Amino acid sequence: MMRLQDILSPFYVWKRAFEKPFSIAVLSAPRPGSPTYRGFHQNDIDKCIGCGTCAEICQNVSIDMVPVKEAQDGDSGLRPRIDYGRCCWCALCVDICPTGSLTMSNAYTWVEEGLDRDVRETYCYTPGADPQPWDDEALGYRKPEGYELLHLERVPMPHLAPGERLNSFVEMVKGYSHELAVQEADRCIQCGICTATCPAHMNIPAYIKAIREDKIAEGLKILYETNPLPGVCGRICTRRCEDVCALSHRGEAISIRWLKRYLTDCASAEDYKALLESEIKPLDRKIAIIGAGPGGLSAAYYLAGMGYAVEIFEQNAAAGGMLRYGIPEYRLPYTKLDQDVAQIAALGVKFNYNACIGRDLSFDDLYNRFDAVFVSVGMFEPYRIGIPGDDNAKVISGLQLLSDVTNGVPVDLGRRVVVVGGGNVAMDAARTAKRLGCEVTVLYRRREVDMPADVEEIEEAREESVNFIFQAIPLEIKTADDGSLSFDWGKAEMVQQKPGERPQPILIEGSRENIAADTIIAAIGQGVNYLWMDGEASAKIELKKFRVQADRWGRTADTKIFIGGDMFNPTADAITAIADGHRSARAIDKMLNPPREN
Amino acid sequence: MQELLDNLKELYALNGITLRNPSLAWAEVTPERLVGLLTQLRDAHGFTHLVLMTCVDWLEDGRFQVTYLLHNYTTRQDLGLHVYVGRTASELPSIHTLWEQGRVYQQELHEMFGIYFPGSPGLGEPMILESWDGPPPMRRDFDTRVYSEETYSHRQRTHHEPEQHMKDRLYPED
Amino acid sequence: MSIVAKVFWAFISLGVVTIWGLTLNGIVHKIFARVQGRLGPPVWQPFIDIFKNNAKRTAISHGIMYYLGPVFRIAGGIGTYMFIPVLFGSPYFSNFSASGDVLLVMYFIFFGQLGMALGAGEGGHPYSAIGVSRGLSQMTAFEVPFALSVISLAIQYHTLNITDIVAAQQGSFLNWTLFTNPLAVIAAMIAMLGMNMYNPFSVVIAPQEIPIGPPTEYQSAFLGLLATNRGIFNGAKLVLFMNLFFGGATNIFEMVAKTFAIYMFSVFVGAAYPRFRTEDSIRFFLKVPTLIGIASVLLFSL
Amino acid sequence: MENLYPPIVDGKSVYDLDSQKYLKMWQGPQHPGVTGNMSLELDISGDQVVKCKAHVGYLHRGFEKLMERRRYINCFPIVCRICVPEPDTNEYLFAAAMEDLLGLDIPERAKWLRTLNLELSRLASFVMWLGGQSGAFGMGTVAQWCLAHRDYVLDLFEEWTGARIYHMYMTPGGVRGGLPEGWDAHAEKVLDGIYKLLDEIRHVMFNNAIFKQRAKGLGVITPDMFDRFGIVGPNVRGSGSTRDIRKDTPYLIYDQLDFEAVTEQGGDVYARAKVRWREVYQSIDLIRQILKNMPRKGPLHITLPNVLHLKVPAGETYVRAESTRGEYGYYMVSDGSEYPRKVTVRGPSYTHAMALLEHLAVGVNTADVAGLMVSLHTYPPEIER
Amino acid sequence: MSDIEQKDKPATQPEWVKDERTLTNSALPSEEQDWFCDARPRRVEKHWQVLENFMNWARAHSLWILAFGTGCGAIEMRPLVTARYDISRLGMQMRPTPRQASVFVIGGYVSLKTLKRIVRSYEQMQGPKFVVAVCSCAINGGMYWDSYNTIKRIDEYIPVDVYVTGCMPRPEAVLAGFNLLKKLIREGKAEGQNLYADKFDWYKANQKQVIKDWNMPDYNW
Repeated sequence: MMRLQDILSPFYVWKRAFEKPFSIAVLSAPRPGSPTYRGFHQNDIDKCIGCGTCAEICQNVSIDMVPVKEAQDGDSGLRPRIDYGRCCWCALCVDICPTGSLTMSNAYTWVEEGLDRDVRETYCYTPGADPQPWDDEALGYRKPEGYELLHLERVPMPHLAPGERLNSFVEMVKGYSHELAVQEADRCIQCGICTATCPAHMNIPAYIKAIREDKIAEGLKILYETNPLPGVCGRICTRRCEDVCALSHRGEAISIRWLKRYLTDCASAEDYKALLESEIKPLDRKIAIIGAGPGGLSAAYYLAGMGYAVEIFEQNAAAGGMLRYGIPEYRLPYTKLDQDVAQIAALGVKFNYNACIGRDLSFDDLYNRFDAVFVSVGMFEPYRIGIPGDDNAKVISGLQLLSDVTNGVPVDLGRRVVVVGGGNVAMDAARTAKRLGCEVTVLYRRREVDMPADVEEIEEAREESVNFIFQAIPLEIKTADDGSLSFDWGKAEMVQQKPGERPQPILIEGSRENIAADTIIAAIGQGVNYLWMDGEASAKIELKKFRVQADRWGRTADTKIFIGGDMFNPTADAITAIADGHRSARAIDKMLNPPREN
Repeated sequence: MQELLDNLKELYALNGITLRNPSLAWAEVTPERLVGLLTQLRDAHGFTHLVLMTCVDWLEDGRFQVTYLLHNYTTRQDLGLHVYVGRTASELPSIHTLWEQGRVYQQELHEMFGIYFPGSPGLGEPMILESWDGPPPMRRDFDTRVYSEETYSHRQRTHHEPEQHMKDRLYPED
Repeated sequence: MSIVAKVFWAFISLGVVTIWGLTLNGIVHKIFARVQGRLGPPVWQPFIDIFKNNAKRTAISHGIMYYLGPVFRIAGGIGTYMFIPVLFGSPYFSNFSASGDVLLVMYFIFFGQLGMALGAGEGGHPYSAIGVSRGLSQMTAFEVPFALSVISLAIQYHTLNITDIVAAQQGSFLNWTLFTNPLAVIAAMIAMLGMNMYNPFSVVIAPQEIPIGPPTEYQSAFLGLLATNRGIFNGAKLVLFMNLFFGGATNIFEMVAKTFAIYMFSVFVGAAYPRFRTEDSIRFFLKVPTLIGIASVLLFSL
Repeated sequence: MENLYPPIVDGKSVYDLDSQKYLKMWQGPQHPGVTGNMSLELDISGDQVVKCKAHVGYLHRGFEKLMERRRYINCFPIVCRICVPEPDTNEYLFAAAMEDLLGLDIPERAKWLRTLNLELSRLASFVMWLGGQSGAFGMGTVAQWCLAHRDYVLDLFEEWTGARIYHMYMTPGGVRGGLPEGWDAHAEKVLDGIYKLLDEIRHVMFNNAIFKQRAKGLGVITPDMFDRFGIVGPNVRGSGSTRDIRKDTPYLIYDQLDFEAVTEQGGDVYARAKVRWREVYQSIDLIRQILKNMPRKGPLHITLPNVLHLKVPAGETYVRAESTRGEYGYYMVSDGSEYPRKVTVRGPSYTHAMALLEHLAVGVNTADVAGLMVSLHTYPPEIER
Repeated sequence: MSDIEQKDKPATQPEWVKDERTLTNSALPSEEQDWFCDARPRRVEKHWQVLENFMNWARAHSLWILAFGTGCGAIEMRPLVTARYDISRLGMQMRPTPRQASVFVIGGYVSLKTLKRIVRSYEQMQGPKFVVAVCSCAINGGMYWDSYNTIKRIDEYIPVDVYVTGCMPRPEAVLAGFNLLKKLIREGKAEGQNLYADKFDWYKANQKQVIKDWNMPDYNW
């Protein structure tokens, strides 16, 4: 049975004794982990924004977000602290990190003595903030090239073709379809960094979630909690939320504005009606609101929702303020604005149109008749260019043009139009002029990057073949022989005057160029009209540098008078005005503190 | 596969036949006809291999779905049989006589879901769990996280949600 | 030499052989390690282990017999050694060798194991019990060829005195039993494989089956004692084999070299083979080496 | 011999432990002879096992429960923990089941890399098993060699995936990265080493008289037991069957590779060892084929919908793959939510270590139980999960 | 006030404590209570310092590891004790019986069923005995933090000398843990055995809290 070969063959093992052993020669010096080893975490805390996505994806709940820095816009100040009593080194946190700040080193050795130490606190550290030996380790796991858990590119928004747009004032952005909206909403990681940046602190993650889950009515309700003009904001919001979106660090931000727009667009009349169904207990208090712009409308909505009797006094023939008279229809169709206004009116808000305080009515009268007055008259007084010849009749303001178009007043701009300014009003004016068939050139004092207008607006204006001249300082407007205007401007250079400040445009000595125009549109900003401050009641209000002084709740020196909107806040955009209105509404409620049941 | 199921459909009152792909199908059978069907499938149709036996708890519907997955080595096809049984006093016929490992599966299902298989050897003995006094743990109404947090001590967390934290820090009054 | 001096030198030689035995263990571990492709523990590791085991703070006893088990074992080891002359011709290293000491030595080899078996049995662990039964049956089996080969030697040299047997092998290496009675040597060497409990006869302490056999319950100083005995007993066995079959040693270096070489035989086999089952090993011992032993006995008695 | 066994009543052997004829002996959980943390309750008579009962549950973590309350992406890191020595099969099957329910097809290159990963881990697992089998019969030398060589394979894994044991490489939707520079050469070196090792094992283990004596005729699996006990993998291939899922129902790119199912006659421990030993050769060959034919460029991963709130369409599926122990399968039920309704893991050890081992161990010498158990190649963590 | 300190002083005398030196073994059937030792673990005082230093040196250089793979961490013990890392160079080896082992390596998560065996094995080990808890699961539950069947923190059940984090910790990391343990032993700081004796009631209360069917002696000699 036993073959001799089988007996002798095992002695083959002895061959091994004369070969090199398998053992690692030196035990005291451990081998470094491989270059892509998943070891202990590293975090670039300056790059990290504390969005908490790592904590969200960690299935072990091993990541806690702890405060390390001061919170600021786009940075929660929190940083991940990792509990190595939980971590399983799966590196999903590294893979999903939206900023790419979280990585892993190839260090793997961490031993602790356990007897005389409470283990509760060991094996917990905040990478980047608590120094560790492997902080500067260059090797270790990084998210591999071409492997991505997040969708960094946004779903493109369908637009009208530039050629098509120029023919009419039809809204140029088509809006997301259901599929596209869900796809875009799916990109959201629900970190909520944006909420703090939004002036109205809208609950952005929540309504994006509602879109993803196709719960339109619920989403609409979330919108109305903080913003009574969602249809408007879904179109023209300056969307500072998107600037701080966690995804914008390595890719493109979520199209929060378009998603909001999708939500209001596809909400049915029933959904809107459903919002009104909650019962409002009327209160015996009356509030007057001056100006039916976003600030006034917002305050009216929330005050009416609390049960106050609200009356709005508006100098124009329709509500909306700057939304209606300062924004062309191709960006914000009036029907949409009307819908939002109608929703507010449905709460029982009374609108008094063509009622200009200081002209048609006196402020004292309002002050005495109402329990509180909320003033948000906006900024409707355009600034002049301030150069010789700017009083020419063919030099009009951008606002003038836009409100004329809104009101259906026929305008004749001629063939060549020069727009001065780089803000959104300038862009709107330029593109409106373009739609009226003009050749448009925009002059701006600084560089393109300094333009306050939205990047998209500038790009779209370009698509619509608006010409741009940058670093151009207006010098003089002259009337040419043929009745057209001759506009002199000089080239500027950007000079850094003080370190840390943005560079100022300084005219290059002797530079003078000329451009011919039929109409010059000045769109270099607006100021507040103080017509309403006529009577005795407003005497208590303090003015400083032509601005009404109030605290962040809009409370002026007179306890009954509240202000908000463009005339008050420095950013002067719709969403801030809405936020002001909401805040002031709560402040008014707190001030009046009416008796409520239960 | 479809053909086979069509043939058996009448005899065993099969329901909910779904063909996931040409070699994998699911069908529903009543507990009474289960053993007969399994025997026929094993002996006459070549489904000789019991791949697994498991249970899905449909808490919302108030019933367990016990899945018997069979494999045919000649045609390389899988046939999964679903048997629905109520969540209380659940009882199913034992198949330990057909496949030896059926006993182990049944023992596990009994322990993890509380399904009773009359006649299956060793059913009452603890198999995986020892000194377990809670409900059968794989039932969906048993919350393992709550149990774990109540029973064992964990390190305290100090987590801040970014959104809430930013609210507290940046605009607490709003 | 006075009896006091004899005792004194016996203990000196006991110390020497203990140290050598333990060192040999260390060396063997090292060699095994090399075969296995590793570097292995330091040569002095067996000493540290003994220190460590004696440094244990707690030790539990399962009863008197349990307590006596290691004592019997080490008594067996020392007893074995005490009757073997270590160096031929040296007055200091001849221990208490007397006529008929081969039988005494064989008895002591058995005695230690038996005592151990009793002690381990009281440990109460089933592995101990199984280990004991395996150990005893295997021992009985390997005693047969070993006894046969000793009988063969007794016939060959007409003596049962180890010193005489060694003396008979002096002169030339060709006088060694290895060359004069190779069959008996083969039988005895195979029996030694069983005695040393290396593969393939390691079923007694087989860690994969009955970890680790009889000493399962032994710990602390008990284990230290057993480990010490392993040094003494190894030394004793090797010296015995050296004396019986390889011409003995006239100086300490020769002793070291020869015992090492003898030990290497079982290491050589042990590294290469898996282990026998108990009945296989019994069957093996009762077949091959026993037949060889019988052959050698027959050869010399005829 | 006949009356050695206690009488069987109702499928159970009935005997009296107090009769002094039998001894109860536990192997495990703290025992070097059982594969992992499980235990065998042996009733022995003399040296003969009359009854064996496998006790499991020492490693039970409730994976199926845990997965019910984890999002799909969060199941991905935990599934590999189900089987420690060969985690990649779990990773692959979980990803495959998910991709099947989602109706996704992964990039070609990812398929090749997954296959490479699976084969490499089969290789590591088999090499370790060879060590275990020799060790169970007391041949520590071979065990040491094998574990060292397995460690070289782990080095390859570490270089490639960033971890030694739990690679977490096959994410749902593809794989996590390509092969690093110079990996092929390193792999070739390791494969050469294992090739040499296999030859040494042939000399030392398969041509070893005592190994033959002990392994031959031990734990015979006959073809009629295959389906009765649900035996799969090398355990049936050791009994003359050619069942191999890689060949029968090819997944990934196994249909593009050139190999035959390894089969041996005999059905005993020796035949099974031989099958696994030959499968190591096969694995080496397959890895070389993959490295030769693999596309080196191309996408590795398709980006899934946002994994933080990925919903899988309602449905149920079963996917299987050939692990070192045989058929490994994942049964996944989705109710259309973000969490799997149920994921059942069908590990081959389940039937091998419980029903089959309890059957085969009866009548075996106590000394051979460890060898028998190892030869069935069971890993307890996948039994109780 | 951490809950450890609160738990240090149980409000009422636990039923397994008879008096200062003895235990009741009340969980056992009455006829079996006599079969087992009823002594409590006692604190063992150190020897004369020079001798103790030598002993500690010997203990540190002859660490025998209990071959009990309690969880997945066991898989990295194999390379460690075999040819590749070969810690036998440091005088370590695996011992298959707790009686002879001095180091208990808790390899990862501990299920309830295993915890019972761990307690039993640990108590059977002869002092001084050391525990190395490997893997994150032993520190704070690891990835099984919400599992109903695994304990989260092993230091509540037996005293732990050294922790090694990782999942898996590489053999080198485990080795670093052993080196730290050796250092602690040589400094005389690894007094887990005495800690267990001192806080026996606390440990036992924790053990009994999760091991519902306590059917073994209260202290397994």
